[in-house]
Amino acid sequence: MIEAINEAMRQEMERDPRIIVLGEDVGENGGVFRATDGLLAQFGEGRVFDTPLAESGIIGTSIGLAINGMRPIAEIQFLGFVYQAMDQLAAQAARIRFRSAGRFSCPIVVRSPYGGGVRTPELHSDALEALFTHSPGLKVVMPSNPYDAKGLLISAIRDEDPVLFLEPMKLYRAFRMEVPEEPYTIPLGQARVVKEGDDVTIIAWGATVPLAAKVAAEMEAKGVSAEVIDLRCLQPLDFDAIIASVEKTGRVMIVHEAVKTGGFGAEVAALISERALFSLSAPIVRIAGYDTPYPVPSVEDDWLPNAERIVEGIETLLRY
Amino acid sequence: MIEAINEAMRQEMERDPRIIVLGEDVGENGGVFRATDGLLAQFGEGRVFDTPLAESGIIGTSIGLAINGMRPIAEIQFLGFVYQAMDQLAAQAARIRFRSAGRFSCPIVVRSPYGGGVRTPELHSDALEALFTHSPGLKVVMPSNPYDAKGLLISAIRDEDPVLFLEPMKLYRAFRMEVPEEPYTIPLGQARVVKEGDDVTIIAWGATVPLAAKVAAEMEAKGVSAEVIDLRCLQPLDFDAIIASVEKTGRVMIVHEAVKTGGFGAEVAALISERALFSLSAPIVRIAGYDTPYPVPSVEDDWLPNAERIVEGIETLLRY
Amino acid sequence: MFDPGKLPVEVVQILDENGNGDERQLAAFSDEWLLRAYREMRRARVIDERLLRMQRQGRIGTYAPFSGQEAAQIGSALALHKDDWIFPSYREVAVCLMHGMPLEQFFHYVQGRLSGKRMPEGVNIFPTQIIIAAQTLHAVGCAWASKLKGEPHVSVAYFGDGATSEGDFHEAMNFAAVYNVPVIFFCQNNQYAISVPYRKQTASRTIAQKALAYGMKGVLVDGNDVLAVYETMKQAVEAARRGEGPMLIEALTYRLGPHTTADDPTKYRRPEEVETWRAKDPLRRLRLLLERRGLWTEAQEDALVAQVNDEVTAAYEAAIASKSGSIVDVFDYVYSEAPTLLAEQKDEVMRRKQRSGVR
Amino acid sequence: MFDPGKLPVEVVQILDENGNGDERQLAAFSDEWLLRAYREMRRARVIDERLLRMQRQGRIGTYAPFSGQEAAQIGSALALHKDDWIFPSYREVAVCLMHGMPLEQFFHYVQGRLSGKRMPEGVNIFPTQIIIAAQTLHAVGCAWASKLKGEPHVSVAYFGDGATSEGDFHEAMNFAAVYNVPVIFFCQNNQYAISVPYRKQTASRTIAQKALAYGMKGVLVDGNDVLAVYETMKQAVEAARRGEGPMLIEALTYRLGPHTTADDPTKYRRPEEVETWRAKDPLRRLRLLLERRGLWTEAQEDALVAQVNDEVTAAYEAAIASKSGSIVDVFDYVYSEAPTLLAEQKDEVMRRKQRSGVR
Ligand SMILES: Cc1ncc(C[n+]2csc(CCOP(=O)(O)OP(=O)(O)O)c2C)c(N)n1
Ligand SMILES: Cc1ncc(C[n+]2csc(CCOP(=O)(O)OP(=O)(O)O)c2C)c(N)n1
Ligand SMILES: [Mg+2]
Ligand SMILES: [Mg+2]
Repeated sequence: MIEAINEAMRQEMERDPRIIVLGEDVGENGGVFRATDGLLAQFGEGRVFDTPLAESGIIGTSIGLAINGMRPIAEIQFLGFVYQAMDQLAAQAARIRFRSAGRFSCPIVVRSPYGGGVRTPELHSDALEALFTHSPGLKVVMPSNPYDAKGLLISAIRDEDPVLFLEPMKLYRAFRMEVPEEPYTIPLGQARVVKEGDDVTIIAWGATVPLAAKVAAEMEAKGVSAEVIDLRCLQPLDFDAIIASVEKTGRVMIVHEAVKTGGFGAEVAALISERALFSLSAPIVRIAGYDTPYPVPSVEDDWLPNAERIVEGIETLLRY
Repeated sequence: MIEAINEAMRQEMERDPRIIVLGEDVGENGGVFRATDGLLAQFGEGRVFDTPLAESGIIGTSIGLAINGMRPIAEIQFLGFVYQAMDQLAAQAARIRFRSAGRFSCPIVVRSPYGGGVRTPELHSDALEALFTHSPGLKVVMPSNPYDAKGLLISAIRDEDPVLFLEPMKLYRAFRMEVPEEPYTIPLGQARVVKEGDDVTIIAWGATVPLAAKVAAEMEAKGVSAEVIDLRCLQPLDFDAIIASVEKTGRVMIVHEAVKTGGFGAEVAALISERALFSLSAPIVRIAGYDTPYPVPSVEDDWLPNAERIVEGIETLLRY
Repeated sequence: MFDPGKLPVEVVQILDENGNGDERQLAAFSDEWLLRAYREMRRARVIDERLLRMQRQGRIGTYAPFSGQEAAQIGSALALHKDDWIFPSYREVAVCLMHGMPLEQFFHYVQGRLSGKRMPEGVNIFPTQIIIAAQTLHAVGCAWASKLKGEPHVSVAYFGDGATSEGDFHEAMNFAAVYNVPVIFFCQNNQYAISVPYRKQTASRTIAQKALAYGMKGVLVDGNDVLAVYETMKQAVEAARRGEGPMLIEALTYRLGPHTTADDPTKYRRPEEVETWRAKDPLRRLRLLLERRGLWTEAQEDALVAQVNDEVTAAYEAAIASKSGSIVDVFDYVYSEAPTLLAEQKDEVMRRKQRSGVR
Repeated sequence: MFDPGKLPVEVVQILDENGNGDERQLAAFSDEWLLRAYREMRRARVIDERLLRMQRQGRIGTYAPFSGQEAAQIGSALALHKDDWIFPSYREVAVCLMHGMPLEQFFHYVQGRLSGKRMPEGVNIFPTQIIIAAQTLHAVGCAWASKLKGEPHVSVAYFGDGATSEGDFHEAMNFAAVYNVPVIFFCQNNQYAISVPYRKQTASRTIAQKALAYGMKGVLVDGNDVLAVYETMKQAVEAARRGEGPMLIEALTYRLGPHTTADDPTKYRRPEEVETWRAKDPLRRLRLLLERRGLWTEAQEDALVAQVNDEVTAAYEAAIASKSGSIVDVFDYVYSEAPTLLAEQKDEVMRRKQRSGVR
């Protein structure tokens, strides 16, 4: 996946000279995960910038760059550090169009690795997407595989609105997958049915998609037909895809890494209970991080949604 | 309500010399809403501090004060400015206990006015409680009347955890209500049934409670019996009170000022669809701010939940 | 040891409180220029006073007056080119008017209309910033873009003494110096952040010296001396245009009125203090100079005041007469295209509007 | 005009790279003190090297080595009293060990156990901060509390060159100076923030001069000279204890190893640069002095190294042998008392644990 992300940026930078890349360690070092590897060498010091260590500064200057004609791709080194830039993201970038009644727009992409399972220190694994889906004006994209990552990132870069592009760190090197060499786009706001099924709908995004898909495949052998939907984008949200599946299966599970309370899963469940209540034959199940700070490496696997918990959840759903 | 808040602080400061008050303009000026009026005069420069203009600084130093034995009450002048302190609140204060495996705790109270309807400039009216209910380690309290404000604030001050105390600006001077002179507490995590009813449950907190109560009273005349629940605290949440009412009425409306998507209403709806699904005889209705930045004064009354929208929502619920 | 007690402090001043100055320095300013500066400052003061009054009458919403700061605002704005970019806070009304904001638009703004937020195309003023110091970073980014594009424009961040305490100010100064971009940090030190006086805001003797933390140059200027402000700003702007990078300017001034119309300054400052500063009024000293040179009369003054008053009335009436936006418009400025769920909300609102008729 | 180009820059140094120094200044340090400083630095280096090796062997998690920075860490920690407060980042392992952190506990930490987060009662070290510069504000608050309570303790914020770019550093410096609290800002300028070199971090020639922005004193010290660091720190701490307020100390040093075990420094710096700094090694120069004075022999060195190696092995084994916590514990440290919904989650986890047996 990391190569797909790198390629998307490289190809877009070749296409559009207004695109620049900035962030901590994105230059010489090529990013702590090598997402920006080679970009400095190819595009030079006028396009790729190692910034001082200041997240609000990175996003705040990106806004100024964007309103004056550039197309910045900013990196927040780990999503846990985004709290430092909350004002610039949620109160500034998100509201530029509104604040200027359309005179200015703010086409920036903020990339950031997120998610657990890789034994990081504190605040390197938090899934904080729900802070941004509650911030109108921002788009939130969360790919789950290399193919989508490339197509969605290119779309994000070409989008006229600020896009938060959250990359599941655990999946950076988890795949061998052929990704088309030429640039391509995937529209923001279209979910993908990963696997069709009739008994249960599993809704996931980012890091939990491969997990859900794996469990669904295993359940198939046990005679349970689970449909897996990868939202890909939380804002805009492909609500039709959700409803269509819920109407078919009547049983819904939502799986995300963020802490449960107030996670985006709550919004999905609320929307379903608002618009497809009578299609439900079982209570909605959310499998999510527990309502604690992201824990220490030695116990994180028990904290994160895992196969055991998903199977349990499916069993619960099928009991109805 | 502002007097009740002032009195709670004054009485607690008299009781406990470790309590100090800090924030922008809380000293000489007594706060932009006069919440801290008279405190500097009574307690002196060693207890009440006008701080430099820096929200992260206010919360960050409060943390240091708290771990070294003080009990700071910090003011964020308007909740829209809290974005600047997100890291210190959600990643620092909230996690001190966890990060030190219980060695340290962080008993601070962060007071902040929030909410609309009073013709403020941009970012002075945002309801951002959902950012904090998604941040484990924080408690979130939102009073809706002077009596509760005093009792809840005293509880918050005595609490061992960091508490965000959000005061509906619009209600600061909206009441004439007798409040007991002596100090009293209201436990954090207990909802209040504002009005009993059988047909519909209206769940609200903070600024929308009096509105919901007013509409409910009017509907009574039209033969609709609405139960109104004031959550008072979002974290800890009195979930039993919600379930009890839902089981009785089967029809639920949630009313909050925050933008709808990802608001705390989503969590309440999700919890209900998880635990009381089969008690529901109608889809859950959420009346909330629209999914836009908080708008300009000239149109804010049409943006906020209002009586018209609540009545519409009740009618929808009763159609089932 | 870096000891702040040992830093020499100089204040740039050309025209003193009584309108006197070094003749050689004064000679650099043409009569025309002096008249223009005075006229603009007087216009600004009249507008400010009218707005304050209109707010008291309930005709406009909360307003943050700038009386006392005209020299800082007009002097700095006069040194700019139309293509330069301005990043104002709520108090830079005079700057914005000088830089092309139509007065009528400002009335839309203070009446809380969405239309008040849209600067006309070609006017390079960023929307008024409410979050203290957040605009300083935008100015740096904008200047950075100018540099990358090879355009000669300068960006100016306007902010107050209080703003220097925010983390964003610090990050902006640091980025600006590291990337050596053409941005001017223009601080109006009006001695107060709402009720908080300078000495509680920072232990630094001046704001200008804060530039040293970033390897940047800082200048302290008498902010009530429009000549000194203009001259300082012009040099900074020219240096930035030549690629010499950013500069911090501290204009020492005073907010004669309340913080905003919602504020009662008698809670936190004594009338004597205000009087001391009234004696340093920026308009008074320039008028004394003009009068001494025989360039200005009471009659001219009265004519100008009357003319500006008419201008204000006309702008106000035009604003009132124009159609006020409705809640429906709000949905159009969130994304380039409204996502489905947002479009549904817009429909809901439109249905409700139609049903209840235009309100 | 405040011109950073005109600031005189001095570096405090007592012992030069070859272990020489002004004899009068050296006379202030007893043999005992010199031996202690050397032993502590050597101990720290051995521990650091062992930890690095153990990480490569997969015995512990990600680790941020500090080799090269021993003089800065040990020298500053030696100047503190046990009751003083320390607010470290991830790299201050030597500081924490000096200030009372048991080595075994650090193994719990790097093995990613919850128990690794709990300092023993009475050890005034705040949990390791991951968010760059966030701890500087906590240190200021803590010092402020000491001042309010009339206690003589000093708080020390430790951080790196990169941290000075964050808004929190700025706000902390400003609050500290405004309230004149007993806090020391101790910056180890090790030339890099991960891969970003000093010159890309700030355009300021020194970090010490950043103090001027806050009306605070700043000192630049040779961070590889343990004598100079100790002396500078001692003076700052004593001044703070006397109520003279905060100070910023910049210790000029170098990170000889990678940023963390996940980092490959050859991507961004040349070996020659590292070699230049190896010649300035803080241990080497003090050892030269000790040897010249006949205070230290190869045999003593070997014995010390062997002893510390045994200490490390013992601590590691004790950590391994002690029971590892489980997911269940996590729920106990969120609130003083778990709210209902959280308690339910804990129950769910316990049920699952029981069902699947102890894993
Ligand atoms: C981040 C933030 N914090 C607090 C406020 C509230 N506030 C509005 S103006 C002001 C004082 C600003 O002082 P200064 O920067 O000196 O500018 P002045 O008003 O004097 O022009 C404060 C505290 C705000 N708007 N934004
Ligand atoms: C707020 C924040 N941003 C980014 C990071 C990622 N990060 C960890 S260490 C580091 C470099 C820190 O450099 P410096 O302050 O010089 O300390 P050093 O590592 O050199 O000791 C960065 C960017 C972080 N931990 N926190
Ligand atoms: Mg001011
Ligand atoms: Mg460093």
